[in-house]
Amino acid sequence: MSPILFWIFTALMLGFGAATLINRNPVASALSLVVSLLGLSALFFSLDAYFIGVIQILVYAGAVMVLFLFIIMLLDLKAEQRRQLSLPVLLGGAAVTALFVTQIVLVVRSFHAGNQSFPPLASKFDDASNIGNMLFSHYNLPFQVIGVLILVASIGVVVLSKRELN
Amino acid sequence: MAYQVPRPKLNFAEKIYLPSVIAGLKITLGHLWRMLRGKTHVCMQYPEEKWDSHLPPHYRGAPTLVSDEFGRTRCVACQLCEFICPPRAIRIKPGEIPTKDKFAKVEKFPEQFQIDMIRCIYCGLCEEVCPEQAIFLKKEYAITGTSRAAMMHQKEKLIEMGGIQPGVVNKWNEKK
Amino acid sequence: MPLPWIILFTPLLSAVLIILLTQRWRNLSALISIAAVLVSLAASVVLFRTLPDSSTTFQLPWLDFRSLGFDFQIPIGITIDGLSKAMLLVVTGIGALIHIYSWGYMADDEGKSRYFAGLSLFMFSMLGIVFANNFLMMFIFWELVGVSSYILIGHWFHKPAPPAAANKAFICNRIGDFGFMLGILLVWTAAKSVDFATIQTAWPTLVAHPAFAPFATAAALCIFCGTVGKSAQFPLHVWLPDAMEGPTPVSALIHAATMVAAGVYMLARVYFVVGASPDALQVIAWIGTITAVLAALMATQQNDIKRVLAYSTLSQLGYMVMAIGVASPNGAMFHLFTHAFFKALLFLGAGAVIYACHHEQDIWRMGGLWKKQPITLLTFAAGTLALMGVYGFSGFYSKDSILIAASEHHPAIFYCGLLSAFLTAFYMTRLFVVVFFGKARTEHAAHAHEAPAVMWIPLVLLAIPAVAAGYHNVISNFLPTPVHEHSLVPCIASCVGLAGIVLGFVLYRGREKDPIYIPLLANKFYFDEIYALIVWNTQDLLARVSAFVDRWVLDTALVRGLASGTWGAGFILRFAQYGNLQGYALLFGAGVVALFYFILFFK
Amino acid sequence: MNAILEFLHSDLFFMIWTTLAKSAGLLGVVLGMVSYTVYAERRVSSLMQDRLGPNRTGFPLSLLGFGIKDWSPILGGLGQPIADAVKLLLKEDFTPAYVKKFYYWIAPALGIAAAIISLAVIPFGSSIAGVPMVIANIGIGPLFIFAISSLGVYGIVLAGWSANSKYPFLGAIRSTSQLISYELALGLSVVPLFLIIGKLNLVEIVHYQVQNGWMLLPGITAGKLPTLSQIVCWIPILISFLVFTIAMFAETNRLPFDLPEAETELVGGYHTEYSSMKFALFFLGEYTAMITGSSLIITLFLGAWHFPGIPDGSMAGWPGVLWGLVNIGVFFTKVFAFLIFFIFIRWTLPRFRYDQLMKLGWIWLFEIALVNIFLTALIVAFVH
Amino acid sequence: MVTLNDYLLVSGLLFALGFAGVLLRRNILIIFMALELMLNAANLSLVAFARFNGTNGLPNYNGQMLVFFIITVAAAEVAVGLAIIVALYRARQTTNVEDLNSLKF
Repeated sequence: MSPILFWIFTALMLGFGAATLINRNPVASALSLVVSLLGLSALFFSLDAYFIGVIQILVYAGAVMVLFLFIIMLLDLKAEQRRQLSLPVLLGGAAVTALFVTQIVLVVRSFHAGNQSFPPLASKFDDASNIGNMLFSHYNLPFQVIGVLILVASIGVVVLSKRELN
Repeated sequence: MAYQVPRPKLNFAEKIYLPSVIAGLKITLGHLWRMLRGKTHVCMQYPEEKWDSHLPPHYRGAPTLVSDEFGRTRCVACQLCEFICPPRAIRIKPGEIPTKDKFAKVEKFPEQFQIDMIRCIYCGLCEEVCPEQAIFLKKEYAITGTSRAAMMHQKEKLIEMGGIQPGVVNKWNEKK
Repeated sequence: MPLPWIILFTPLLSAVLIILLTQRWRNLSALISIAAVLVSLAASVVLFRTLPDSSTTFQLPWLDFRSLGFDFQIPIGITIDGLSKAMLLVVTGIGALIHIYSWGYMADDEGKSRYFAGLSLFMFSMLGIVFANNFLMMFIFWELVGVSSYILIGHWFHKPAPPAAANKAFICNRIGDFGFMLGILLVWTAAKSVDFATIQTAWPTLVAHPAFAPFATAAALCIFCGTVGKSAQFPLHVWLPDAMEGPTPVSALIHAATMVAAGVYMLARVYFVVGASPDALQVIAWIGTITAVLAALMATQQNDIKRVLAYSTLSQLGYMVMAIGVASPNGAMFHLFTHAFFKALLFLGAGAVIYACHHEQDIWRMGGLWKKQPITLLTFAAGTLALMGVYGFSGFYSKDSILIAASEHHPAIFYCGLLSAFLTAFYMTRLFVVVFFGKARTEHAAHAHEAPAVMWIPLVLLAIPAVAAGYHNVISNFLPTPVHEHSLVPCIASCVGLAGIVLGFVLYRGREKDPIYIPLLANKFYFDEIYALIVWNTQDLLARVSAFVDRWVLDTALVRGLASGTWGAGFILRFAQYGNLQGYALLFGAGVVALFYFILFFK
Repeated sequence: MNAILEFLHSDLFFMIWTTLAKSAGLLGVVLGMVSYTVYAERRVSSLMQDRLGPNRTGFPLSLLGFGIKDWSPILGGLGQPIADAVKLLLKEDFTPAYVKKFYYWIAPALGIAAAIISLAVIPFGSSIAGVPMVIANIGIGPLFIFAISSLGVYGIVLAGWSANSKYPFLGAIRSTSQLISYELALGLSVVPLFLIIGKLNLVEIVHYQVQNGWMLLPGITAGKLPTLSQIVCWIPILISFLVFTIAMFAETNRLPFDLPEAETELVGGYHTEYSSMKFALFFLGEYTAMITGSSLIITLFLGAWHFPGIPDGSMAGWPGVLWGLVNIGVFFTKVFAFLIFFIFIRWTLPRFRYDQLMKLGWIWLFEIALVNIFLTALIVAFVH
Repeated sequence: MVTLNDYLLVSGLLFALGFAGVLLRRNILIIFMALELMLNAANLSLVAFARFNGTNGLPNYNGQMLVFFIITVAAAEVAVGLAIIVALYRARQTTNVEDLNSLKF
């Protein structure tokens, strides 16, 4: 993928990621997050991870964020009032984040192996069937554990969202 | 007390819905097929075919003002119709007849007579109430216009639509 | 599908069918069960006729530990040899008759389906023991027999006594089974296998080593523990009489052909282990002898018809164990074989009597039944004579073969055997005279009538082998019994038996109540009371100790100490919990960043 | 200058302009098809109900010099879609005062965008002059379509929520839960197909069908009888087809499942507060989704552009181009036939109750699809 | 040319964004979204590494499998988390974390 597209999608992702945090209206935040995630999945496509990219859209954009929207609408959250941020929290948060960013930049700059270009790929390979083979052979146990996890989660959700907990 | 609606117990064929889907399709496609073969009696194609000759005698079309055989309006501007009209569609501005006039006995005539056909509900109360039998609901049904003004039937239009209704009328009866 | 699998799994199939599907149709359940056991019987007969006498084994792979790195595997296997074939016929044959008899006896029972499911399960378990070709499989079916006997004895669970009896039976069995399990583990440790054939070849070489002898004795005795529990030998014999609380056909099944016989069968099956240790044999012989004599003594003072028979079973089992102990497993199996028939006959006959007297079991409330129940009388008489060991009846031959073996082994054992034979004749005469002769002592007895055909036909069918099973040309088809050209022992035994019969007649003819009363015997040597006392005291002591430990060690030191320690620590630490989520997140994040810095730049 | 010329001759430029041309062509065809589907719907429904339907707004042939009045029954009404479009465009675009404006404006666009984007991976023809007739030939076509169509929910949710009115909101909630529920059945029902074919690429699925007969009609191949395994596989495919079709009806909010609109209960569902072109966008979106769904069904089950006896467009020269065009024609004919089927169903069946809808989705279709997967897995393992 | 380091940097920035969101926002729903951002940042670097460590013309699918599992677990996590938030909202009528401070001494 050309660098132009990469930077476009990166900008999209980071920009809307920031918008998620800046917007005071929760619905706007959620929608920004959707766009940010779409940008992320475009980056996945750029890394030839088509299956993961599509799953990302399907699960995150198609299901998870709809759930978020639903909850926001269900709770009828209004835009937050502009609040006075307490100074220590603001300073502390900003400082820790800044430290973290500098750290990331430093680490990445010192990682020289990562400056090579990506290895070439075969012209044609079947992403989905490779992942499927892997999933049902080598990762079979985690896969089934995940299945149980989802079952437990769905039961948990039903129990939690009952009005009266006896 | 909540009333529990008894739900019929469905058997398997009814539960999977498909047989009823097919049965329904059979009906609708049957209609379609008959229609395509021209076997169905289709409703009247309005602008080309009209129903005028079959209109029943009691058909209530647009209200009009009738004239006698000498071209005189019967209305005496008594404003009963204006009073009775449910949607207040009728506006009458009565005018005095000069005393030396031949018909001075009647005293008034409609200087302005206007029916708002956007409001009119074709109830026929005006016809019912008119003491002079001046308003009749004729069989006109295609009342159209391109502006609001065109839908305000003025006196002239009403008289023109009313046409001639022969017969002795109270108003001209010398003996009364 | 090979025949043995059909024999083994048909009863299981029937049990499963009844439990899962036909619980609501009681007669259908009974029919399924009866059909299953008849199929098993037919297959057994075919098997008996067709398969060669030599030992044949079918195997299915089952537990395989080789994938886990152990050179060890346990197949599910089937042994077919003379021993198992004979046992097979006994189990399925008597089982079939008891099934049919149950059809009549349990006709009006509410839990008929449950009962027949239990019977089928019991048949399955017992057949499994018969077929087992390794210790593990035998142990599993051994436990299954315990479970199914628990179900059957406690069949009338709404009454107070049967569940208690079932519990008692089960617990006593557990004690024996624990020893059995230890024995299996010991054998396994030594022979590195649980397979009978493998052990059989390995054991002699092992025993040849002198240092191994104590170990072999220990293994043999532990395995014998299983027999003590299951076949109700001397210290653990208390469950068997109580187990009479179950339905009478169940008693017949347990006593005659299946459960108690399992212990003896097991000893005969693993005789290569048991017989390899003379010390162990000695212990076994004496345990058997003590059981035989004690039980016979107890039987003389019982008034319940089924209990008399139960103690006589105990006594006969003592005989069989004694036979094993005097190194005559074939004699034991011979007696097991004949005993199975006449004891089943006696129990079913007793059942017919009880049924006729409206579930009255006290012999002193019966009497004069010989006119009312001629068929029962005749068949019962056949069984009684066989049990006494009267010449010409099957018991004579089998008992004599044991006594001959005992006389060759140890005179004391032989005399005890004679004593018990005398007592047997005495108490059976007492029973027979009191029940069938004299005047009717109650209304029920006076209006008794013959049992229905479904009940008396099995009696007649059983009476035939009860008489004939001992003849040499009959039994040699089934078991390799030695022909004893010995005339002295049978003569003595017959005389002793005759003495018992005469004494019984003299004492009990025409009596309205028991002329002798020996409290020690009537109360079964106070075994139950002694056990209760022991258990009581031990329990009391344990309870005191554990109460002390609980109060001072657990409660005070551990629980309260920990609690107050935790509380104190929590009191100090809770000042760190100031309730602001983001504050926590901030600290957490700062910590992570600091950690990264430390790892990346200072290390 | 040279660089530009070189670029103009490069493969990249070729790819770009062919893709653009294909997109434009497909979009034109599909949007035209949408408007005429609306017309067909009105005509067919009226024919089924013993009416005539719109037969007036014809092409003004008399202006072109044709004075033949007798053509009006044939061409009459064919101008109706144009008239509708003009009407919708010219109507007053009314925005109620209490709506949340931004979301109110963006919702219709989201609604139609999802439907149109999914068209990108559908192979609507074989190839013309070596250019494959699919806009984006990616390896996971069906997944892509499911992913994108799951984004269509946003349009509905936002429309319902931003309208700030109870009926649209109820409609949106119903619609969303319906879409999410039936997406499961939709996705699961086609898994058997992929198990049998072993590919997720739509183009390869079509090629498989060209060689082995259509999935639903394995007998249709050039001179080949269906093999035993094909016949055995046909059972799960039939189940798959039924479940997929039903779920597709629900996904496109078509009539046995048009709970979100449910005029008698919810006025107009999530687009109650919309008018003019914004309403038209929802309308277009719905019909585009229908076309996408039908195309997917045609592609997966009914052989896409293949028809026995018609060669594909791979041969050189003008016959190739011609056959390529014919293939495209076959594809759209099939799609149109399926759309007509959609219409038949819509005007035949009454609406489900909401609990029935949910029950059908979760208890029947979902389970049937799951069981069908296991069945197919067994068949594939033992027969195929 | 886009290199692995570019992806890593972008992933780190996205993570930092999510991190800042968790630290600075007051609405628990937004904090939850910020958590999702952080998860996705991790996904991005995983996929980038999977592509970078590819062999034989194929990406290294182990990394992609991990992403697959992360997405699945995240979906379950979101469902449970949102249910908890709804329960919380019912009990306290607020989604502001500063008002949810009853769990303290």
